[in-house]
Amino acid sequence: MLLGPSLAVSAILFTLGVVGVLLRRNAIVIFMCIELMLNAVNLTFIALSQQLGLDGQVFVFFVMTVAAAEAAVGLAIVIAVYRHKDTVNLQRINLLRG
Amino acid sequence: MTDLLASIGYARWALSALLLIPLAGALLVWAAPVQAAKRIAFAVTLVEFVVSVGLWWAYDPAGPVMQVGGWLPWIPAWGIAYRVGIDGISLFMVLLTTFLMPLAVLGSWSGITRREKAYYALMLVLTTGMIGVFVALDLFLFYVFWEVMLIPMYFIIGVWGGQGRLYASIKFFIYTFLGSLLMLVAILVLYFSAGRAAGGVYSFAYDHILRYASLPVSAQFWLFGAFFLAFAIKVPMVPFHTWLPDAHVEAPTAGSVILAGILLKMGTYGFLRFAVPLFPRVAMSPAVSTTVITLAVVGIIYGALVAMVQPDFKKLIAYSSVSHLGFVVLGIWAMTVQSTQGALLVMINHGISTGALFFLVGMIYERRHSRLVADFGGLARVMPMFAAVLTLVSLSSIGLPGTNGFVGEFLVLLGTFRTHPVAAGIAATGVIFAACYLLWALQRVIYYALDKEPNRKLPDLTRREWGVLVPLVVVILWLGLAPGAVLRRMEPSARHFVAMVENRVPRMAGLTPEPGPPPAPASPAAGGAAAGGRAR
Amino acid sequence: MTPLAGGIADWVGLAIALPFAGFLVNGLLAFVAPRRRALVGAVGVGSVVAAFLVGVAVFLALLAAHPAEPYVVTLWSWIPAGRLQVDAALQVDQLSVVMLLAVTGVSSLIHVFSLGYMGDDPGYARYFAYLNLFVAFMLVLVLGASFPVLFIGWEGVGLCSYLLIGFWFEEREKADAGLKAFLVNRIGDAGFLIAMFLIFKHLGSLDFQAVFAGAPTALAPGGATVTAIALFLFMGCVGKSAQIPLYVWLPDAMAGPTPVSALIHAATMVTAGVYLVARANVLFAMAPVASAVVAGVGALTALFAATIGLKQWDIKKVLAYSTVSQLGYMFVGVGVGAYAAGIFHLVTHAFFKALLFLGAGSVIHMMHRAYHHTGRHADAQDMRNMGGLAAYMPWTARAMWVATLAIAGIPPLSGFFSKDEILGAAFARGAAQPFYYVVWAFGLAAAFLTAIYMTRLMLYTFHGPNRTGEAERAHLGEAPGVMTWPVVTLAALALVGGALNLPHVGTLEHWLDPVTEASAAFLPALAPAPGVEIALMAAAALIGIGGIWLAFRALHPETLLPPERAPRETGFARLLLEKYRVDEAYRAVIVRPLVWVARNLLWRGLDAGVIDTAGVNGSAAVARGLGWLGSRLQSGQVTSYLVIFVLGAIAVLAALLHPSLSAVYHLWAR
Amino acid sequence: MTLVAFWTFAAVAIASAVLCITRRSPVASALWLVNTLFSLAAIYVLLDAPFIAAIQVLVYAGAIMVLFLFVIMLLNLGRTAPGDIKGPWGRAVAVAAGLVLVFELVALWLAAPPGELELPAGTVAGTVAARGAVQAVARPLFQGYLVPFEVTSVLLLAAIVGAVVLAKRRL
Repeated sequence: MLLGPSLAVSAILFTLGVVGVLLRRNAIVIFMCIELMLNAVNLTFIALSQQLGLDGQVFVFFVMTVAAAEAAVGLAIVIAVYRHKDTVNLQRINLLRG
Repeated sequence: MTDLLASIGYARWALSALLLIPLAGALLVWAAPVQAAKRIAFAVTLVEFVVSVGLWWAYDPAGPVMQVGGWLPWIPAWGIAYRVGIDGISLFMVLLTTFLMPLAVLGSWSGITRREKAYYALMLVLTTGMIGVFVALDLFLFYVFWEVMLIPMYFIIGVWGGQGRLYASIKFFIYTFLGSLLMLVAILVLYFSAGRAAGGVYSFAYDHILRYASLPVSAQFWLFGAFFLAFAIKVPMVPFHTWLPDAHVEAPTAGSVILAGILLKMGTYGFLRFAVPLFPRVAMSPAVSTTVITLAVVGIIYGALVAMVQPDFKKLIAYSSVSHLGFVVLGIWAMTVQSTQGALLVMINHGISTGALFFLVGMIYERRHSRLVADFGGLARVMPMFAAVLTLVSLSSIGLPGTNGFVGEFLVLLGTFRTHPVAAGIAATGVIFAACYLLWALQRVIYYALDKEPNRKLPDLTRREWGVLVPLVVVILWLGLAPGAVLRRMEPSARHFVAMVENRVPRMAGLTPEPGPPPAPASPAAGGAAAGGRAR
Repeated sequence: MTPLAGGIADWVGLAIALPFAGFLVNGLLAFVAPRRRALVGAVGVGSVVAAFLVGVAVFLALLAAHPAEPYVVTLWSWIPAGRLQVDAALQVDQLSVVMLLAVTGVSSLIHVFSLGYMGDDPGYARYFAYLNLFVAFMLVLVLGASFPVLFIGWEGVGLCSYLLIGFWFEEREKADAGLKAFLVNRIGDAGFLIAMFLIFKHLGSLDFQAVFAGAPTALAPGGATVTAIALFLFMGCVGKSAQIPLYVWLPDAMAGPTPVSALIHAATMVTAGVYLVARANVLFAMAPVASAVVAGVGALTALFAATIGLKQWDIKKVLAYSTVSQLGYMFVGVGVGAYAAGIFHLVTHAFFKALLFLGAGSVIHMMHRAYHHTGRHADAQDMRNMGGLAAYMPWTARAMWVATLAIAGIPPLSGFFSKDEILGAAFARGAAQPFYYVVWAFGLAAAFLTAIYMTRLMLYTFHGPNRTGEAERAHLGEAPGVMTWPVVTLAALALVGGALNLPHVGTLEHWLDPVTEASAAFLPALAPAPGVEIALMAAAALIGIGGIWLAFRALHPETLLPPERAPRETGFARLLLEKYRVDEAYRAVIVRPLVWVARNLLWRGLDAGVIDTAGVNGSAAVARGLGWLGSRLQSGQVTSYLVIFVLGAIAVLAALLHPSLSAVYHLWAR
Repeated sequence: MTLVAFWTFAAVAIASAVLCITRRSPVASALWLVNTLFSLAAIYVLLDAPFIAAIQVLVYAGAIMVLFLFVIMLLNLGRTAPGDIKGPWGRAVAVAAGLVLVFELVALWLAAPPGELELPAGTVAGTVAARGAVQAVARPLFQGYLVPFEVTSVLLLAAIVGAVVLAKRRL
C-alpha cells in the first residue's frame, strides 16, 4: 500500500520545510516553508486516514483553514513590518528584542 | 470573671471571633469613607483587644495543654481542618498582638496620609494573619496564616515605607518566602509520614503529626533544617538577619512596631511549637544544639556591637532586636523551665519595649523627618516628657531591674546557666553592650547641647502620643515589678515543652535508653484535637 | 515567730516607699510646676527625713529584740519560675539597719544641703526627684532580702548615679561621664549576674537566708565553686565601688553636682560593694583565695588612688581619688575577714567624706558665685584659684579640718579607729599568711599618702594667700546656713563616730555578730597580742601625724600660681597629674578597637559586606546575571529564534524517540 | 500503476520543494511551492481523498499561494534580495538539522508501524465511492466535528479582522 511511501515522502517534505526555515531570511519565503511543513503533515493525515478513518481528512480540512487564517494574518504582519523597516529580511528586524 | 465567661460560652467562640473581627473590620474600612478609616480601624482593634482579654481568665493554667479550642472541617479529603487552640505560650502571643494593634493603629494616625483605607484594611488583615499563626493547631492552617501575614506586611513596607522601601520589602518578602517554602515541603513530608504511620489516616493536625510522624533521624535532620531555616530567618538569627535592618528602617512606624513586636516572635514561637517538639532528637543533638546556641550567643553580642555603631536610630533598634531575640533562642535551647519561661517573657518584653522604642523614634521622625542620631541632641530641653519616656523605655530595653526587660533576660540566663554555663556567661556580657548601644544613642539624642536649629521648636508629646505610650509604660513597669501572674500562666506550658522534649531525647532523659512514648493525644487525630488537649 | 513580727519592722518598706513617693511627686512637679521650689524642697527633704525616722524606729525595735535571725518582710512574689522563687522581700537585720541608718541619715543632711546648693538651678525639681529616687533604690539595695532584689537597688542606684552625674546634660563631658559610670558599672554587674547564676545552680535559691544557711554544707570550703561565686560577686563590687581596674568612672563622676558626689560617690552608693561582701561574708570566708583577692585589690587600689590624689588640682578630683583609696581600705577590711571593721570604716567614711564633699561644695558654690558676680570664667574647682578661704568661710574650714584629721587617722577621731581596726586585722592575718603583711604595708603607705594629700588640699584651699582675684574677693563669704549646718553636723559625727566601735568595746562588732557569726567558723582568730596592738595603733597614728607634718613642711601655698600661670609638670608628677594615663590606655586598648571592629569588621565588613553584598544581593545578582544571559538569547532576531526553536523541537523528538533511535543506530551499525 | 503514479508525483513534489527553498527569487520559490502543492493534490487523489485534493488545489494552490504572490508583488520583492539565503554557517546548521531530523523521522517511521486499528483495505475508497467525495467528508465534519467547524468560522473572522487592522495604514 501507499502508507509507508507516503509517510516517507511526508518526512522528506517536512524536513525540507525545516531546512528552508533555517536557510532563508526572507520572511515570506520562511512563511512558504511553513506552508510546506503543514502540507507534509497533511499528507501524513491523508495517508493515515486511509487506514484509520475519515477523521484524518476532516483534520486536514481544519489545518487548511488555520493555514489560510495564518497566511492572512502573517502576511498582513509582513506588510506592516515592511512599512516600518523597508525590508522583510528578518535579520534586520528585531522588534522582539527583550 | 471565669463564671461570666463560661456563661457566655466564651471559650467556644473566642478564637474564631478574634480571627473574624479584623477581617470584618477590614471590609468595613474598605466600605467606609476615607475619613472614617482610621477611627473604624482603631475601634475594631480595640474590640479585638477587649475580646482577647477574656483569654487571660479563660485559660486555666491547671487545665489541659491546649484550651479554648475551635474546630471545623475544611478540606476533609486531605485531613485539613480549621483547628485552633491556645496554651500558655500562644495565649501571651495573642494578647501581645491584640495589645499592640490598637496602639499601632493609633500610632499611624498622623504618619499615614496616603491610601489610608488600604493601609488600615491591610493592618486588620495582618491582625488576622498573626493571630492565626499563634492559634493554628493544624500545620496546613498554620502555613496558610504564615503566608497570609506575609503579604500585608509586604505591602505596608512597600507602599507606605521610606526611600528604599522597594528594596526592603522585596528583601523581606524573598527572605521570608524562601524559608517558608522549604517549611511547606517539610510539612508535606511530615504529613505523609504521619499518615502512613497512622495506618492511612492522613491529617495535618498538630497532635496527629506529633504523635505519628516517624522518620529516620537523618531525614528528620533535613526536615528540622527546613523548619529551622524558616523560623531562623523570621527570628532573625545571625546570619539570616540582614533583611531586618532594611525592613525596619523603611517600614512606617506602625510597620516597624508590628514587625519587631509580633512578626519576629513567630520565628521563636515556631521553634517552641514546631521545630523543637517535632524533631527533639535532632534539635537537641549535641551538634545542632551547640550550633544553635553558638548562633544565639553570637547574635546577642554581634547584634549589640553592630547596633552600637549605627548612625540611624531605627537601624540601631533593629540590630538590638537581633540581640534580644538571641536571648530567646538561647532560652529555648537551654531547655530548662526557667529559661523557657524567660524566653517567653523576653518575647513579650521585646514586643513591648522595642515597640515603644519604634513608636518614639517614629514620633521624632514625624517632627523632624530624620532618623539619624547625629541630627538630634539636647531634646531633653525641648521635649522633656518625650525624653523621660524614651529613657524609661531604653532602660527597659537594656534590662534594668525593676523593668520588664530584666526579668526575662535574668530568667533566660539563669536557666541557661544550669545547662550551658559558658554560653550564659558570654551572653551575660550582652547586658554590657546593650547599655553601650542604647544609652549611647539615647545620650546623643536627648542630652548634649541643643545646638541644631531645627530641633529648637520641636513640640513635646501630644495627647494621642501619650495614649500610645502610657499603656506600654504601664506594662513595662507591671511586668518588671510583678510578673508573677504572667509567669504562673506560662509555667505549665513551659514545663510541658521541656518535659515533652526531654522524654523523647534519650540523652536528656538519662534513664530511658529508648525515646519514651510521645505524649498521647486524648482526642482522635482527625477530630477536635484542639479542644481535647493532651495528658500532661 | 520572731519578736519583730507585728511591729514597726513590718513597715520597713515605708523607708523605701516614702522617698519613692517623693520621686513621683517631684518628678511630676518637674513637668507641671518646676517653679514651686518650696514644695519641691519640702517633699524632697521631708520624704528622706521621714525615711530616716522609719529607720530609727526600726533600729529601736531591733535593738529591743536583737534577734539572731534576720527578719524578712515579704511584700509580694516577684519572679516565680519553677524552682526559682524570688519574692519582693525586705530583710531587717543588724547589718541592714546599720546601712539603713547611715544611708537615710547622711542623705537627710545632704538633701538639706542641696536646698542651698541647688537653690537657683532651673532643674531643681528634677534634681530632687533623682535624689529621692536614689535614696529609694539605695534602700532597696541595703534592705533587699535576696540577691535579685539587692540587684534592683544595685542597678537602680547606678541609674540614678548616671542621671545625676549627667544632670547638667548640656555639657558634653558631664553627660559622657554619666554614661561612662553606667557602662563601667555594667561590666561589674555582668559579673554579679554570673555570680547569681552560679549560686542558683549550686544552691537552688537566691534568698540570702537560704543561700547563707545552705552554703556551708552544700559547697566545699575553699573549693572552686565557692571561689568562683565570691570572685564574680567581687567583680560586681569592683565596678560599683570603683576598685582597680574599674575605678575609672568615679573621678569622672565628679561632673555631677557636688552634693551628689557627697551622697552617691562618697557616702553611700560606692560603698555598696563593701556592703555586698559583708552581706555575703559566709561565701567569702569560705573562699580564702577570693578573700585574698579582695584584700589585695583593695590594698592596691588604696595605694594607687592615693598617689594620684597627690597631684590633682581639682578639689573634687582629690576627694574622688581619696574616696577610691578609702574604698580600697574597706575592701581590705572585708577581705581580711574583719567584716565589722569594713562596715565600721564604711560608716565613718560616710561621715567624713560626705563632710569633705559638702565642704568642698560650699567652697565651690561660693567661688562660683564670686566668679558669677564678676562675670569671669575661671575654674571654680581648681585649688590654685583658692587659698586663704579660711578667713572667709571659717565654719566650713573648721569642719573640714575635723574631717581631714579623721581621714588621716589622727586619734581620737572616727577615722583613726576604723582604719586602725582594718590594718590591725590585716596584720593579724599576716601571721598565718605573709601575703597579708604586704596588704598591711600597702595600707600603711596609703594612710601616709592620705594624710599628705588631704593636708595639701586644706593648705591650698583654706590657707596661704587668696588667689581668687581682686574683684572676686569681695564676693567670697560663708555659705548660707542651710549648707553650713549639715556640714557642722557631719563634723560632729566625724569627731565622735569612733565611739561606735572602740577597741575592746566593739559595740558595732558585737551588734553585727548575728550577721557574721556563720563565717567565723571559716576564719582564723584575728586578735593580735595586746602589745602588738598598741604598737600598731601608735604606728598608724604616727604615720598620720607624719604625713601631715611632711605636708606642712614641703608645701608652700604662698608660692602657688593660678592655673594659667602655673609651670607644666614634668616627670612622675605629670604622670600622676594625668592619672597614669589609664583612661587613655583603656580608650586605646578597649574602646577604640571595639568600636572599630564593630563598625568596620562586623557592620561594614560582615553584615553589609559578606552577608548582604555577597550573600543576599549576590544571589540576587546571580539571578540577574542568569536573566541577562537569557535576555541575550532574546536577541529579537526571529531567525535565531527559529533556529533555537527547531533545534529544541528536534531535541524533544529525540527524547521521545530515544529507544527507537538507538534501534536505528544498531540497525546501521550492523 | 498507482505506485508509479505515486512515485512520479512524489518525485515532482520533493524536487519542487528543494527548488522552492533554494531559489533566490521569492517569486520562483512561490511558484515551485505551487508545483509541490499540485503534486500533493495528485497524491491525495491516489490516497482516496479526492475532496481534499480539490480543496488543496482551490484553497492552497489557488487562494493562499496567490495571496503570497500578491504580497511579494505588492512589496516589490520580485528581484533577488541579497542576503536572503544565509551564509556557510547558516547552511551548515540547516543541513545538519535537516539530516538529524530525517534520521529521527526515519526512526519514527521504522519504529512505529501502524497499529491494529487498521481498516480493511479499500474501506475509505468504498465510502468515497458510495457517498461521493463531498459527502464522505461532510458527514463527519457536520456531525462529529460540528462545533470545531463553527469555531473555525470565528477563527477566520478573527483572521480577517486582524489582517485588516494590521495591513491598513490608518484605521
